[in-house]
Amino acid sequence: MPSSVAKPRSTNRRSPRRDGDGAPDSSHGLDLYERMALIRVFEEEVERQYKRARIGGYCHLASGQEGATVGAVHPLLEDDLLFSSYRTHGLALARGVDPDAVMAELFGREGGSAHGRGGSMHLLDFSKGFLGGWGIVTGQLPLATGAALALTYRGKPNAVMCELGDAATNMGAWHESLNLAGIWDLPIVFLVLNNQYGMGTSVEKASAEPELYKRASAFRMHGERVDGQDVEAVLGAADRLLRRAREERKPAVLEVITYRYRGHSVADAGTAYRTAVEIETWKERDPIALYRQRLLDERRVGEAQIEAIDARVEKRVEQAVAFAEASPEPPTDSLAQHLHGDPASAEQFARMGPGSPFGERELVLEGLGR
Amino acid sequence: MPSSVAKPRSTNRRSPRRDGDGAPDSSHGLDLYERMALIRVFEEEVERQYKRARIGGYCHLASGQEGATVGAVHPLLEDDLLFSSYRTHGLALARGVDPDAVMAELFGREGGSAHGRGGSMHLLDFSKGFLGGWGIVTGQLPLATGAALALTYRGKPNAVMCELGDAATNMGAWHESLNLAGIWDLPIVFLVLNNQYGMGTSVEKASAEPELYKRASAFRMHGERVDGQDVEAVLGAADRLLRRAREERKPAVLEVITYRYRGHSVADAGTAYRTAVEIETWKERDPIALYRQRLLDERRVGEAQIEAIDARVEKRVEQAVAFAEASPEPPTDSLAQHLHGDPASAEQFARMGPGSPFGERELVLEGLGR
Amino acid sequence: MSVAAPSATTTMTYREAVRLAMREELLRDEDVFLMGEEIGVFEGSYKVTAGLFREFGPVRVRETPISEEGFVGAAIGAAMMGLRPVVEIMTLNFILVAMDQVVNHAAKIRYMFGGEVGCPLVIRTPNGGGSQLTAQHSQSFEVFFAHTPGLKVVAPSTPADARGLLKAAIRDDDPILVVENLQSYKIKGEVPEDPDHVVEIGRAAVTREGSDITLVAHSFAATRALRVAERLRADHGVSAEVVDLRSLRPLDTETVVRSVAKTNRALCVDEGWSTYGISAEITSRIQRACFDDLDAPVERVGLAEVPMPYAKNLERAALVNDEKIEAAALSVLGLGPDIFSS
Amino acid sequence: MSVAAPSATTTMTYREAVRLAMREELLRDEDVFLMGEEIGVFEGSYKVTAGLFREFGPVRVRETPISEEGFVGAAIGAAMMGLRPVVEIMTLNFILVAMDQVVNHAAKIRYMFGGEVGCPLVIRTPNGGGSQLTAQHSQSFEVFFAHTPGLKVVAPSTPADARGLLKAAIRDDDPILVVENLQSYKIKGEVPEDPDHVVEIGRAAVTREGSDITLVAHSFAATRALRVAERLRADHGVSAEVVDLRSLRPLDTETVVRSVAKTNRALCVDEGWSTYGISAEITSRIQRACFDDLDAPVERVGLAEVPMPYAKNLERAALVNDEKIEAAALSVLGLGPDIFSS
Ligand SMILES: Cc1ncc(C[n+]2csc(CCOP(=O)(O)OP(=O)(O)O)c2C)c(N)n1
Ligand SMILES: Cc1ncc(C[n+]2csc(CCOP(=O)(O)OP(=O)(O)O)c2C)c(N)n1
Ligand SMILES: [Mg+2]
Ligand SMILES: [Mg+2]
Repeated sequence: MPSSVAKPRSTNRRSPRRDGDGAPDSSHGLDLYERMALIRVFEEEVERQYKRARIGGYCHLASGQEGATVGAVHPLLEDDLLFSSYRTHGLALARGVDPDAVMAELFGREGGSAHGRGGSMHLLDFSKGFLGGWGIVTGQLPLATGAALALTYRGKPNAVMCELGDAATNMGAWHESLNLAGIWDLPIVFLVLNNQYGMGTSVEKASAEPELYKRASAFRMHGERVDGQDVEAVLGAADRLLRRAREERKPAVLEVITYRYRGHSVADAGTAYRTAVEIETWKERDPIALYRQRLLDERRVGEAQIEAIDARVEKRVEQAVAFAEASPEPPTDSLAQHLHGDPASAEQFARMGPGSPFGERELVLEGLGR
Repeated sequence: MPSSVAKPRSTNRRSPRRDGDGAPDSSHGLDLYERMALIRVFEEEVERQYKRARIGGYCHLASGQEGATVGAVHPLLEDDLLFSSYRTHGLALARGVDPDAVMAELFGREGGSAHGRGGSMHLLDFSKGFLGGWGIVTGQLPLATGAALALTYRGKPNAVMCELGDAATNMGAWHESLNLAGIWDLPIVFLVLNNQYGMGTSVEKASAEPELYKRASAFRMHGERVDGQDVEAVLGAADRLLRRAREERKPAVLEVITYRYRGHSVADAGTAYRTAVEIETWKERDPIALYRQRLLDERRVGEAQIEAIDARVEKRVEQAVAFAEASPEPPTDSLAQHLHGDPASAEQFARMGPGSPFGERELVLEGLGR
Repeated sequence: MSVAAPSATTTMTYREAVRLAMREELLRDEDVFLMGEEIGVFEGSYKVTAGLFREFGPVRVRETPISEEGFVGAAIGAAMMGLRPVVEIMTLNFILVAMDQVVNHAAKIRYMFGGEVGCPLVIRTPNGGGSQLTAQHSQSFEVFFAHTPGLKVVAPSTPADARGLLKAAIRDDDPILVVENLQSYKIKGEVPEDPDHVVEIGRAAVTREGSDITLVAHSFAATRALRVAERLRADHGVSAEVVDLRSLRPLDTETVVRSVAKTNRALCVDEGWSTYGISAEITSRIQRACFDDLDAPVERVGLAEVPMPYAKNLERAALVNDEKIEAAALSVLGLGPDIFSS
Repeated sequence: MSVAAPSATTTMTYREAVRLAMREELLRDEDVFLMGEEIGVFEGSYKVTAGLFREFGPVRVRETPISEEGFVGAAIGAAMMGLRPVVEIMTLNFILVAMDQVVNHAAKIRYMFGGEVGCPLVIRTPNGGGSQLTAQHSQSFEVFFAHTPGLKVVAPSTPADARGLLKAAIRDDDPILVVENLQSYKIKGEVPEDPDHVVEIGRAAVTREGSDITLVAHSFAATRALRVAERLRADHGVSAEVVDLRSLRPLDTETVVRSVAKTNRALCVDEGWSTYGISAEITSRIQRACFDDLDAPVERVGLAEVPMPYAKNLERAALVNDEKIEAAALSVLGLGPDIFSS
């Protein structure tokens, strides 16, 4: 049985490929490129697998947002924490969650990051400081705020990054979370991935202040905006705000302007509320293509290196699919497992009996180990 | 049976004592003074009656806030609407709700504004455009926003004023309501009565941006701050913002700086979290005393007129108590009355039967008129 | 309002029936307007409002940002002013962020102000499980609202009821939650053509007559119950009566009790968790009213008492299905293994 | 953890017992901290946390702004990190604005992530009516949480249980709602001195033995039930057994059933609304398990099914009281007028 309450690890090493002041060197450039490419290829595969009905439920792709995702996540230190919404594949992969575990989760397999219980929206890897994968718009903000409080409570020098969408800034939990972070001086960066739409509703239509970073001012909080198609720009801004969070215990808002090429979810064509021209225009500033060009233009890397990465990434995704396919379904009689964590739970529920024969009978009799 | 869905009246006369541009003339001065004095004396009587156990439940006094209350409410037109929190006596009286009906409500009598069902926190007089009296912090904001939407929907040229406390600005519903008001161009003024504390918590401790009016900027909304101990200053600002709301369909935040002398409710001494000196300092700027002095200093009125008002107000409050005392308790067998309004409700519930003998039996058999 | 079933009908899906009800009421009463996320240009997350934005425009079909607490509350405020907002909550799950507005405001307004103001509000939203939507997106906790005095809660299972009850709800002067169901949207059925046909709130329907056992259900479970009743007949010669509750508050205890008094056995089925769920109340009322009539305890079938898991096999194991209902019915009848005693 | 009742006890109020539990756990475990509105300088709206801020300071006793959704969620997030927050919600009524965090987050976290992370959170809050607090401030809808898999819900009625169950909840690795009661705070009783004495979650207590009828109750209704049992003995020679549920989820069906199997009659009492309430579930389980034992239907007494009115006489008429319970018990026993059949 896993320990019932996971504890964050205590080491606090910087990730090896970062230099002192956040400016990426050339191997760093390849790393950024590789991460973006991996996410893109991975998600394209996810869509294929979804269409083959090996992945189900709600499934939200983020193709086009890789610059924002990778740039923002990269400067996180090992013991920093990352929370995200339901559009989470890219963030999980950028954070270093094993692609095998992500794909297996999408397949609903025991080898998945949530052992097949969570699916696309609920990825989590505590060991990597990746704390989900949440389905209720802004539900993750109070949680992330509490995680930042826990870091402070325990005297850790780390910070939390909490991703949300543009439309999420219209929810009350946004306001309450930022206010708490403000009055409690919490080390947290609220990362607003502004992809222009919440489902089919544009930012202008939904937000009385459409320059979302300015909303930080309601909390005397620093807010800034950065171009999400430029991965290094995002990285620089995120790094700066994370350092500030860690060192000065100051929360901030980082708004990243980006775009999702696909619909809101795989079920949405994404064309009812925006024009083909708009989508094409954004594709011209594709973050991966732009960065590849830049690495080549600045001669930081050669074509061959890029091609090697592209090949590696394809392979990696194939391997993830193979892993997921091979991973078993969760045992059906484990239905009630993981409902409660306290070791006394089975004994606590022992006298309850089933409400219905297919109700907590499994829970009481099997799930809790009797 | 009252019509099941109340409709706002369609007339839209300005209140008679207002001149064209909001600057009060001398009879107007007396009127403002009288309203403030009435509220003060009324609430002092409420406290006495509470101690005699003729008033019960939660009871929140606002002595010290009369300048803010009267100044903000006075410029409302007859068909404008006012919503308030649970600290509502002053706002109801300022809006012209009958003191008899208010006192009777506090006594829990059938002659009360809510026929004894609501008590101190839930005053309402639809005919005066006073729409409650609400107990959940910020619960009234979405409602007021919806009322403003209804005005717009019906093409009415009126506005809504929605009072809330300083601490209420930390709730999510504040954020959602202001955002909706912003994107929908609703004619509504959010009136923040900043009395320095939410229960025992100071604004500085609770709000990451303690200059609360600045929070309007998160919605590209106009916000301003005014001295609540100066009734005419409040009136001027409120009048301006209400006109703007009516004419330009622009929402706004008006923060009024004021103070409550008494505790949060009659159960709170109000001394654990603030000093006697602080309270005394504020009393030196008592809005009623200041205004009386100003009216006299500026020779807008004479001592005798003031004294006449003081006497009239005392009488009015005595009369309200007499009315409340004489008003009968609601009939005990009316317990289930007013639960539903649709005329078909009795028939709809006819086949339900009681869940428990003291449960909806009354409801079905008596309350709905069988 | 005509309540007798008129003769002329059209075949349509549940989804189309809900849409038709809204369209008819929008045409009938200017005070009726729709509100919700993505109900306009996007045509509704489940396409229930398709076409209405084009027909009625942005004032009558008001798109909202994601802020359920704000816009549900705004609908309540507008209803206090006499308008008749029909709010779509994308799925029942999201109503939790607006819970305070529904339970502490809408439900209480008329009573708390002594009848001085009303709240003719409709909230419509689908519940239900299936399709691997997982823990935060597959719930059926309509019992929360059925428990709350001041609210009315209806949960139609057929296209005709979906239209008729929604229309009744829109015309009703009280706040009403209309629980639709993701699995029901594609069900086809006959719907009366009379635009004034409504289905009375507070009346259960005996959707199948029988003599051996009563299956009590609502929403998609009522559809399943009919299917299971057929199977019981075909495979076991059992004559099952089906009572579709249609309305959860008010609850038509009389119709349920009349049926159980005849069949002497009852099984309550719903898609939610049984413990402290809808079926607990139904059971309580049956055991009281039919104390001398019952040949066996009243039993229940519900969702496994866990958050909805993602993996297909686990989800299948968690959900109510026809097989589980059938096994439970046979057990109540003493015709199959006793699956209830622990 | 010792669970057998130790011998040395001290007399204290329920309020003091809750406070003592928090103090002891704050001393015992550095990961435990308190959060809530006005729990510091103000000492708690109902003075439950009095003295703790002075003793433990602002980090262990964290005062929050009014923003229940935010700070309940923050407590959940902190709990995911292994801390053990104990959140005070001023009264149960205010939890509605945080409903999504409790039902859609706290309850689901461990399961939804396949056991990879836990949520050892305690929320404590008083429910109950009386004192003219009116519609938005006098509710007992703990059934919402008892219905939700993933949560545990306890509701002590005595000072010893208040301390013992809160301590058990704080030490438990799962999210738990501890329902206190405004009327119970002043109740005095004996509390074990052993700082490691806890009361096991999931065990009902037979607080009075009897042979003629079982009164099943929790929270302040369990206190009333004991009083009524005495009256029944004194005035009617009736021997009533009282089962104090103490825990609503898990529910100790066994203890309830054992009692009813002996007395053959049961009355469920709680301060909430009966319809779809706690007593519906208790009734359902009794009628199943005691089908052959019951001499009369299981009956219920609850709050009148209206929002709480303000006027004293109306509030009195709405609330559960000793007289109503007694009349209901006599009716179940066939010793008084039949007040149940409509
Ligand atoms: C409270 C709540 N309401 C509605 C939804 C349905 N929903 C899921 S995602 C979404 C749009 C969110 O848009 P945004 O925040 O911009 O993030 P994006 O999808 O663009 O990444 C909506 C309405 C939800 N999950 N939660
Ligand atoms: C959601 C909610 N949480 C807590 C409370 C309890 N409560 C009532 S008033 C109040 C303080 C509000 O302060 P503020 O908004 O400044 O208004 P004031 O009382 O100063 O007028 C609190 C915490 C409540 N009524 N509603
Ligand atoms: Mg977006
Ligand atoms: Mg205040």
